[in-house]
Amino acid sequence: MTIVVELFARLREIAGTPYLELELPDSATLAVVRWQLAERVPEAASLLSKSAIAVNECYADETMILQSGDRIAVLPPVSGG
Amino acid sequence: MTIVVELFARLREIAGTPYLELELPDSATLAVVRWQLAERVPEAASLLSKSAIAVNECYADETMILQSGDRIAVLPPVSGG
Amino acid sequence: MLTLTHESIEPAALLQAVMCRDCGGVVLFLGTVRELTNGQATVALEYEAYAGMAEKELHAIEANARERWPIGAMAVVHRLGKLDIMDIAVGVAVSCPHRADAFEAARFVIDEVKKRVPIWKRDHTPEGTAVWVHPGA
Amino acid sequence: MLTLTHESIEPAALLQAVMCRDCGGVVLFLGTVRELTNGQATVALEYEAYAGMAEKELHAIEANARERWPIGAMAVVHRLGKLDIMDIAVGVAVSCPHRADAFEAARFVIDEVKKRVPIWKRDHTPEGTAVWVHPGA
Repeated sequence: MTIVVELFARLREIAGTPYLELELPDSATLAVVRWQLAERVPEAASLLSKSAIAVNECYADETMILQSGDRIAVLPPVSGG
Repeated sequence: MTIVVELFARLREIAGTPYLELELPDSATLAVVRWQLAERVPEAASLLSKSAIAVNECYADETMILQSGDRIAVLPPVSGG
Repeated sequence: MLTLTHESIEPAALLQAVMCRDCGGVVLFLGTVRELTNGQATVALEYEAYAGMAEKELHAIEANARERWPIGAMAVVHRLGKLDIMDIAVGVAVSCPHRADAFEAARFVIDEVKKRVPIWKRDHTPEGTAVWVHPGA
Repeated sequence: MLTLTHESIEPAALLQAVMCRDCGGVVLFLGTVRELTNGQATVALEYEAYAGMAEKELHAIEANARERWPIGAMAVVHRLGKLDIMDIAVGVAVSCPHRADAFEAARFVIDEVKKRVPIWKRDHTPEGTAVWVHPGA
Protein backbone atom coordinates (compact mmCIF):
# COMPACT_ATOMS: atom_id res chain seq x y z
CA MET A 1 0.00 0.00 0.00
CA THR A 2 1.01 3.61 -0.53
CA ILE A 3 1.22 5.78 2.58
CA VAL A 4 1.70 9.54 2.62
CA VAL A 5 3.93 10.87 5.36
CA GLU A 6 3.78 14.52 6.40
CA LEU A 7 6.95 16.21 7.66
CA PHE A 8 7.33 19.28 9.87
CA ALA A 9 9.79 21.99 10.80
CA ARG A 10 13.47 21.07 10.46
CA LEU A 11 12.57 17.62 9.09
CA ARG A 12 10.64 19.18 6.23
CA GLU A 13 13.53 21.55 5.65
CA ILE A 14 16.04 18.69 5.42
CA ALA A 15 13.79 16.57 3.20
CA GLY A 16 12.98 19.57 1.02
CA THR A 17 9.33 18.53 0.87
CA PRO A 18 6.36 18.49 3.23
CA TYR A 19 5.11 15.09 1.99
CA LEU A 20 6.81 11.80 1.17
CA GLU A 21 5.09 8.80 -0.37
CA LEU A 22 6.19 5.42 0.96
CA GLU A 23 5.38 2.04 -0.54
CA LEU A 24 4.77 -0.37 2.36
CA PRO A 25 3.96 -4.10 2.53
CA ASP A 26 0.51 -4.96 3.93
CA SER A 27 0.45 -5.11 7.74
CA ALA A 28 3.62 -3.05 7.97
CA THR A 29 4.26 -1.49 11.37
CA LEU A 30 5.36 2.05 12.11
CA ALA A 31 8.88 0.71 12.62
CA VAL A 32 9.00 0.07 8.89
CA VAL A 33 8.04 3.68 8.25
CA ARG A 34 10.94 4.89 10.39
CA TRP A 35 13.30 2.56 8.61
CA GLN A 36 12.19 3.63 5.12
CA LEU A 37 12.32 7.31 6.04
CA ALA A 38 15.87 7.03 7.33
CA GLU A 39 16.80 5.38 4.06
CA ARG A 40 15.04 8.01 1.92
CA VAL A 41 16.42 10.99 3.84
CA PRO A 42 19.69 9.83 5.39
CA GLU A 43 20.67 13.39 6.43
CA ALA A 44 17.63 13.36 8.73
CA ALA A 45 18.50 10.08 10.48
CA SER A 46 19.57 11.69 13.74
CA LEU A 47 16.55 14.02 13.97
CA LEU A 48 14.23 11.17 12.91
CA SER A 49 15.49 9.05 15.78
CA LYS A 50 14.34 11.78 18.18
CA SER A 51 11.01 12.41 16.45
CA ALA A 52 7.59 11.08 17.39
CA ILE A 53 5.18 9.65 14.87
CA ALA A 54 1.47 10.33 14.75
CA VAL A 55 -1.09 8.16 13.03
CA ASN A 56 -4.40 9.87 12.27
CA GLU A 57 -3.41 12.77 14.54
CA CYS A 58 -2.59 10.63 17.60
CA TYR A 59 0.82 9.72 18.98
CA ALA A 60 1.53 6.11 18.05
CA ASP A 61 4.25 3.62 18.87
CA GLU A 62 6.49 1.50 16.67
CA THR A 63 4.41 -1.64 16.95
CA MET A 64 1.31 -0.11 15.44
CA ILE A 65 0.14 -1.86 12.29
CA LEU A 66 -0.77 0.52 9.50
CA GLN A 67 -3.86 0.43 7.34
CA SER A 68 -4.41 1.88 3.92
CA GLY A 69 -5.55 5.50 4.24
CA ASP A 70 -3.80 6.14 7.56
CA ARG A 71 -2.41 9.66 7.81
CA ILE A 72 1.16 9.58 9.11
CA ALA A 73 3.03 12.60 10.42
CA VAL A 74 6.58 12.75 11.70
CA LEU A 75 6.96 15.20 14.55
CA PRO A 76 10.42 16.38 15.54
CA PRO A 77 10.73 17.49 19.20
CA VAL A 78 8.08 20.16 19.75
CA SER A 79 8.88 23.73 20.80
CA GLY A 80 5.57 25.48 21.25
CA GLY A 81 4.91 27.94 24.04
CA MET B 1 1.74 59.21 78.14
CA THR B 2 -1.45 59.07 76.11
CA ILE B 3 -1.48 56.62 73.21
CA VAL B 4 -4.19 56.36 70.56
CA VAL B 5 -5.05 52.84 69.42
CA GLU B 6 -6.82 52.23 66.11
CA LEU B 7 -9.17 49.27 65.81
CA PHE B 8 -10.32 47.42 62.69
CA ALA B 9 -13.09 45.17 61.41
CA ARG B 10 -14.83 43.05 64.08
CA LEU B 11 -12.72 44.60 66.84
CA ARG B 12 -13.97 48.06 65.96
CA GLU B 13 -17.49 46.69 65.79
CA ILE B 14 -17.24 45.17 69.29
CA ALA B 15 -15.59 48.26 70.78
CA GLY B 16 -18.13 50.53 69.06
CA THR B 17 -15.36 52.97 68.12
CA PRO B 18 -12.43 53.09 65.72
CA TYR B 19 -10.09 54.77 68.25
CA LEU B 20 -9.36 54.20 71.92
CA GLU B 21 -7.11 56.40 74.04
CA LEU B 22 -4.96 54.61 76.58
CA GLU B 23 -3.00 56.19 79.42
CA LEU B 24 0.30 54.33 79.72
CA PRO B 25 3.26 54.62 82.08
CA ASP B 26 6.53 55.77 80.47
CA SER B 27 8.49 52.91 78.88
CA ALA B 28 5.40 50.70 78.71
CA THR B 29 5.67 47.74 76.38
CA LEU B 30 3.07 46.56 73.87
CA ALA B 31 2.11 43.85 76.37
CA VAL B 32 0.66 46.61 78.55
CA VAL B 33 -1.43 47.82 75.61
CA ARG B 34 -2.90 44.35 75.17
CA TRP B 35 -3.65 44.10 78.85
CA GLN B 36 -5.34 47.52 79.02
CA LEU B 37 -7.36 46.83 75.87
CA ALA B 38 -8.65 43.53 77.23
CA GLU B 39 -9.70 45.39 80.36
CA ARG B 40 -11.40 48.24 78.47
CA VAL B 41 -13.23 45.94 76.00
CA PRO B 42 -13.66 42.62 77.81
CA GLU B 43 -16.06 41.29 75.12
CA ALA B 44 -13.14 41.47 72.68
CA ALA B 45 -10.67 39.52 74.85
CA SER B 46 -10.78 36.38 72.70
CA LEU B 47 -10.40 38.21 69.38
CA LEU B 48 -7.68 40.45 70.87
CA SER B 49 -5.68 37.40 71.87
CA LYS B 50 -5.62 36.39 68.20
CA SER B 51 -4.90 39.86 66.86
CA ALA B 52 -1.56 41.30 65.82
CA ILE B 53 -0.43 44.77 66.83
CA ALA B 54 1.27 47.26 64.57
CA VAL B 55 3.37 50.18 65.73
CA ASN B 56 3.85 52.93 63.17
CA GLU B 57 2.50 50.64 60.45
CA CYS B 58 4.85 47.71 61.14
CA TYR B 59 4.10 44.45 62.88
CA ALA B 60 5.57 44.61 66.38
CA ASP B 61 5.96 42.18 69.24
CA GLU B 62 4.96 42.37 72.89
CA THR B 63 8.35 43.40 74.15
CA MET B 64 8.47 46.61 72.12
CA ILE B 65 8.77 49.72 74.28
CA LEU B 66 6.42 52.50 73.25
CA GLN B 67 7.28 56.13 72.79
CA SER B 68 4.99 59.12 72.88
CA GLY B 69 3.51 59.70 69.42
CA ASP B 70 3.64 56.05 68.34
CA ARG B 71 0.67 55.05 66.22
CA ILE B 72 -0.76 51.75 67.43
CA ALA B 73 -3.21 49.60 65.45
CA VAL B 74 -4.78 46.34 66.51
CA LEU B 75 -5.22 43.99 63.59
CA PRO B 76 -7.55 41.02 63.94
CA PRO B 77 -6.70 38.06 61.66
CA VAL B 78 -6.58 39.43 58.12
CA SER B 79 -8.86 38.21 55.34
CA GLY B 80 -7.83 40.01 52.17
CA GLY B 81 -7.72 38.33 48.79
CA MET C 1 2.21 49.05 40.79
CA LEU C 2 1.44 48.04 44.38
CA THR C 3 -1.78 49.65 45.43
CA LEU C 4 -5.26 49.64 46.90
CA THR C 5 -8.20 50.92 44.90
CA HIS C 6 -11.91 51.60 45.18
CA GLU C 7 -12.31 51.20 41.41
CA SER C 8 -12.73 47.99 39.36
CA ILE C 9 -9.46 46.13 38.87
CA GLU C 10 -8.43 46.03 35.22
CA PRO C 11 -6.43 42.88 34.41
CA ALA C 12 -5.06 44.53 31.26
CA ALA C 13 -3.43 47.27 33.34
CA LEU C 14 -1.77 44.69 35.58
CA LEU C 15 -0.42 42.81 32.57
CA GLN C 16 0.71 46.01 30.91
CA ALA C 17 2.64 46.91 34.06
CA VAL C 18 4.69 43.70 34.04
CA MET C 19 5.33 42.77 30.40
CA CYS C 20 9.00 43.21 29.52
CA ARG C 21 11.36 42.30 26.70
CA ASP C 22 13.41 39.82 28.66
CA CYS C 23 10.52 38.10 30.43
CA GLY C 24 9.13 35.09 28.62
CA GLY C 25 6.66 34.16 31.34
CA VAL C 26 3.87 36.24 32.85
CA VAL C 27 1.55 34.86 35.52
CA LEU C 28 -1.56 36.75 36.54
CA PHE C 29 -3.66 35.69 39.50
CA LEU C 30 -7.14 37.11 40.03
CA GLY C 31 -9.07 36.48 43.21
CA THR C 32 -12.76 36.95 42.48
CA VAL C 33 -15.81 37.04 44.72
CA ARG C 34 -17.12 33.49 44.84
CA GLU C 35 -20.81 32.85 45.33
CA LEU C 36 -20.42 29.70 47.43
CA THR C 37 -17.98 29.04 50.29
CA ASN C 38 -18.40 25.67 51.99
CA GLY C 39 -22.00 25.58 50.79
CA GLN C 40 -22.78 29.05 52.19
CA ALA C 41 -23.95 31.70 49.75
CA THR C 42 -22.41 35.16 49.60
CA VAL C 43 -24.33 38.14 48.22
CA ALA C 44 -21.49 40.64 48.37
CA LEU C 45 -18.16 41.23 50.11
CA GLU C 46 -16.98 44.45 51.67
CA TYR C 47 -13.26 45.07 52.07
CA GLU C 48 -11.50 47.52 54.33
CA ALA C 49 -7.80 48.09 54.89
CA TYR C 50 -5.35 49.74 57.21
CA ALA C 51 -4.25 51.49 54.06
CA GLY C 52 -0.84 52.97 54.83
CA MET C 53 0.40 49.78 56.40
CA ALA C 54 -1.14 47.63 53.67
CA GLU C 55 0.89 49.43 51.01
CA LYS C 56 4.06 49.13 53.11
CA GLU C 57 3.46 45.39 53.43
CA LEU C 58 2.95 45.07 49.67
CA HIS C 59 6.35 46.68 49.16
CA ALA C 60 7.91 44.34 51.71
CA ILE C 61 6.36 41.34 49.93
CA GLU C 62 7.79 42.52 46.62
CA ALA C 63 11.24 42.86 48.22
CA ASN C 64 10.96 39.34 49.71
CA ALA C 65 9.90 37.91 46.35
CA ARG C 66 12.76 39.63 44.52
CA GLU C 67 15.25 38.04 46.94
CA ARG C 68 14.01 34.62 45.88
CA TRP C 69 13.18 34.87 42.16
CA PRO C 70 14.57 36.79 39.17
CA ILE C 71 11.52 38.98 38.79
CA GLY C 72 11.28 41.38 35.87
CA ALA C 73 8.28 43.31 37.17
CA MET C 74 5.49 42.78 39.66
CA ALA C 75 2.10 44.37 40.26
CA VAL C 76 -0.46 43.89 43.02
CA VAL C 77 -3.80 45.67 43.29
CA HIS C 78 -6.35 45.02 46.02
CA ARG C 79 -9.85 46.37 45.79
CA LEU C 80 -11.64 48.02 48.73
CA GLY C 81 -15.33 48.76 49.31
CA LYS C 82 -18.32 46.68 48.34
CA LEU C 83 -17.92 43.97 45.68
CA ASP C 84 -20.45 41.80 43.89
CA ILE C 85 -20.13 38.16 42.88
CA MET C 86 -17.41 37.71 40.20
CA ASP C 87 -15.86 41.12 40.91
CA ILE C 88 -12.08 40.98 41.16
CA ALA C 89 -10.94 41.49 44.75
CA VAL C 90 -7.22 41.15 44.15
CA GLY C 91 -4.90 40.93 41.17
CA VAL C 92 -1.26 39.82 41.20
CA ALA C 93 0.93 39.87 38.11
CA VAL C 94 4.56 38.76 37.90
CA SER C 95 6.91 38.51 34.93
CA CYS C 96 10.14 36.49 34.89
CA PRO C 97 12.51 35.26 32.21
CA HIS C 98 11.19 31.71 32.73
CA ARG C 99 7.76 30.40 33.59
CA ALA C 100 8.61 28.24 36.61
CA ASP C 101 9.82 31.32 38.48
CA ALA C 102 6.81 33.37 37.43
CA PHE C 103 4.42 30.71 38.75
CA GLU C 104 6.26 30.28 42.04
CA ALA C 105 6.67 33.99 42.64
CA ALA C 106 3.01 34.79 41.88
CA ARG C 107 1.90 32.02 44.21
CA PHE C 108 4.21 33.29 46.95
CA VAL C 109 2.94 36.85 46.55
CA ILE C 110 -0.78 36.04 46.78
CA ASP C 111 -0.12 33.71 49.74
CA GLU C 112 1.77 36.48 51.53
CA VAL C 113 -0.92 39.04 50.69
CA LYS C 114 -3.51 36.81 52.34
CA LYS C 115 -1.27 36.20 55.36
CA ARG C 116 0.06 39.61 56.29
CA VAL C 117 -1.50 42.54 54.46
CA PRO C 118 -3.96 44.26 56.83
CA ILE C 119 -7.14 43.96 54.80
CA TRP C 120 -10.41 42.48 56.04
CA LYS C 121 -13.60 41.39 54.38
CA ARG C 122 -17.15 41.39 55.59
CA ASP C 123 -19.39 38.72 54.16
CA HIS C 124 -22.96 39.76 53.26
CA THR C 125 -25.22 36.70 53.35
CA PRO C 126 -28.62 36.16 51.68
CA GLU C 127 -30.17 36.37 55.19
CA GLY C 128 -29.12 40.01 55.39
CA THR C 129 -26.35 39.59 57.94
CA ALA C 130 -22.86 41.00 57.45
CA VAL C 131 -20.07 39.14 59.23
CA TRP C 132 -16.40 40.11 59.45
CA VAL C 133 -14.13 37.27 58.39
CA HIS C 134 -11.24 36.59 60.77
CA PRO C 135 -9.68 33.21 59.95
CA GLY C 136 -8.81 31.19 63.02
CA ALA C 137 -10.59 33.57 65.42
CA MET D 1 -11.73 27.86 24.16
CA LEU D 2 -8.88 25.62 22.98
CA THR D 3 -7.52 26.94 19.76
CA LEU D 4 -4.73 28.08 17.46
CA THR D 5 -4.80 31.53 15.95
CA HIS D 6 -2.91 33.74 13.52
CA GLU D 7 -4.24 36.87 15.27
CA SER D 8 -2.92 38.61 18.38
CA ILE D 9 -3.87 36.82 21.59
CA GLU D 10 -6.17 38.92 23.76
CA PRO D 11 -5.69 38.17 27.47
CA ALA D 12 -9.08 39.72 28.24
CA ALA D 13 -10.82 37.15 26.04
CA LEU D 14 -9.05 34.30 27.83
CA LEU D 15 -10.07 35.68 31.23
CA GLN D 16 -13.62 36.28 30.04
CA ALA D 17 -13.82 32.68 28.93
CA VAL D 18 -12.96 31.28 32.36
CA MET D 19 -14.49 33.62 34.96
CA CYS D 20 -17.36 31.93 36.77
CA ARG D 21 -19.55 32.53 39.82
CA ASP D 22 -18.17 29.65 41.86
CA CYS D 23 -14.51 30.11 41.00
CA GLY D 24 -12.62 32.32 43.41
CA GLY D 25 -9.26 31.82 41.73
CA VAL D 26 -8.23 32.53 38.17
CA VAL D 27 -4.68 31.97 36.94
CA LEU D 28 -3.57 33.25 33.56
CA PHE D 29 -0.22 32.34 32.07
CA LEU D 30 1.17 34.22 29.09
CA GLY D 31 4.25 33.05 27.24
CA THR D 32 5.76 36.01 25.43
CA VAL D 33 8.59 36.29 22.94
CA ARG D 34 11.75 36.96 24.95
CA GLU D 35 14.56 38.98 23.46
CA LEU D 36 17.38 37.03 25.14
CA THR D 37 17.74 33.27 25.57
CA ASN D 38 20.99 32.17 27.20
CA GLY D 39 22.61 35.38 26.06
CA GLN D 40 21.49 34.91 22.44
CA ALA D 41 19.27 37.60 20.92
CA THR D 42 16.06 36.81 19.08
CA VAL D 43 14.60 39.17 16.50
CA ALA D 44 11.38 37.26 15.88
CA LEU D 45 9.87 33.80 16.28
CA GLU D 46 7.84 31.94 13.73
CA TYR D 47 5.44 29.23 14.87
CA GLU D 48 3.90 26.41 12.84
CA ALA D 49 1.62 23.61 13.97
CA TYR D 50 0.25 20.28 12.89
CA ALA D 51 -3.06 22.01 13.44
CA GLY D 52 -5.66 19.26 13.62
CA MET D 53 -3.58 17.16 15.98
CA ALA D 54 -2.59 20.20 18.05
CA GLU D 55 -6.24 20.96 18.78
CA LYS D 56 -6.89 17.31 19.64
CA GLU D 57 -3.95 17.35 22.07
CA LEU D 58 -5.27 20.53 23.70
CA HIS D 59 -8.56 18.76 24.33
CA ALA D 60 -6.74 15.75 25.76
CA ILE D 61 -4.75 18.03 28.08
CA GLU D 62 -7.95 19.66 29.30
CA ALA D 63 -9.44 16.23 30.01
CA ASN D 64 -6.28 15.18 31.92
CA ALA D 65 -6.34 18.39 33.95
CA ARG D 66 -10.03 17.97 34.80
CA GLU D 67 -9.31 14.48 36.17
CA ARG D 68 -6.87 16.01 38.65
CA TRP D 69 -8.32 19.39 39.65
CA PRO D 70 -11.84 20.80 40.16
CA ILE D 71 -11.65 23.12 37.18
CA GLY D 72 -14.46 25.56 36.50
CA ALA D 73 -13.30 26.54 33.03
CA MET D 74 -10.14 26.44 31.01
CA ALA D 75 -8.88 28.22 27.90
CA VAL D 76 -5.72 27.78 25.84
CA VAL D 77 -4.78 29.78 22.75
CA HIS D 78 -1.53 29.35 20.83
CA ARG D 79 -0.44 31.83 18.23
CA LEU D 80 0.97 30.80 14.83
CA GLY D 81 2.95 32.75 12.25
CA LYS D 82 5.59 35.38 12.82
CA LEU D 83 5.82 37.08 16.21
CA ASP D 84 7.87 40.03 17.43
CA ILE D 85 9.55 40.51 20.79
CA MET D 86 6.94 40.78 23.59
CA ASP D 87 4.14 39.32 21.45
CA ILE D 88 2.12 36.68 23.26
CA ALA D 89 2.85 33.20 21.87
CA VAL D 90 0.59 31.24 24.18
CA GLY D 91 -2.09 31.99 26.75
CA VAL D 92 -3.50 29.58 29.33
CA ALA D 93 -6.31 30.51 31.71
CA VAL D 94 -7.82 28.29 34.39
CA SER D 95 -10.48 29.02 36.99
CA CYS D 96 -11.09 26.92 40.10
CA PRO D 97 -12.99 27.41 43.35
CA HIS D 98 -9.65 27.79 45.19
CA ARG D 99 -6.36 29.34 44.17
CA ALA D 100 -4.02 26.43 44.91
CA ASP D 101 -5.82 24.29 42.33
CA ALA D 102 -5.89 27.09 39.76
CA PHE D 103 -2.11 27.57 40.07
CA GLU D 104 -1.34 23.87 39.86
CA ALA D 105 -3.68 23.22 36.96
CA ALA D 106 -2.42 26.19 34.93
CA ARG D 107 1.15 25.07 35.50
CA PHE D 108 0.29 21.53 34.44
CA VAL D 109 -1.46 22.74 31.30
CA ILE D 110 1.37 24.95 30.03
CA ASP D 111 3.92 22.22 30.84
CA GLU D 112 1.87 19.69 28.86
CA VAL D 113 1.40 22.13 25.98
CA LYS D 114 5.15 22.50 25.72
CA LYS D 115 5.69 18.76 25.97
CA ARG D 116 3.17 17.27 23.60
CA VAL D 117 1.29 19.72 21.40
CA PRO D 118 2.77 19.56 17.87
CA ILE D 119 3.87 23.16 17.46
CA TRP D 120 7.35 24.29 16.48
CA LYS D 121 9.14 27.60 16.50
CA ARG D 122 11.83 28.98 14.27
CA ASP D 123 14.20 31.47 15.85
CA HIS D 124 15.19 34.46 13.73
CA THR D 125 18.54 35.80 14.94
CA PRO D 126 20.10 39.26 14.43
CA GLU D 127 22.57 37.58 12.02
CA GLY D 128 19.70 36.84 9.65
CA THR D 129 19.56 33.09 10.21
CA ALA D 130 16.34 31.24 11.01
CA VAL D 131 16.75 28.04 13.01
CA TRP D 132 14.08 25.52 13.93
CA VAL D 133 14.06 24.79 17.65
CA HIS D 134 13.93 21.09 18.52
CA PRO D 135 14.80 20.61 22.21
CA GLY D 136 17.06 17.65 22.81
CA ALA D 137 17.69 17.05 19.11
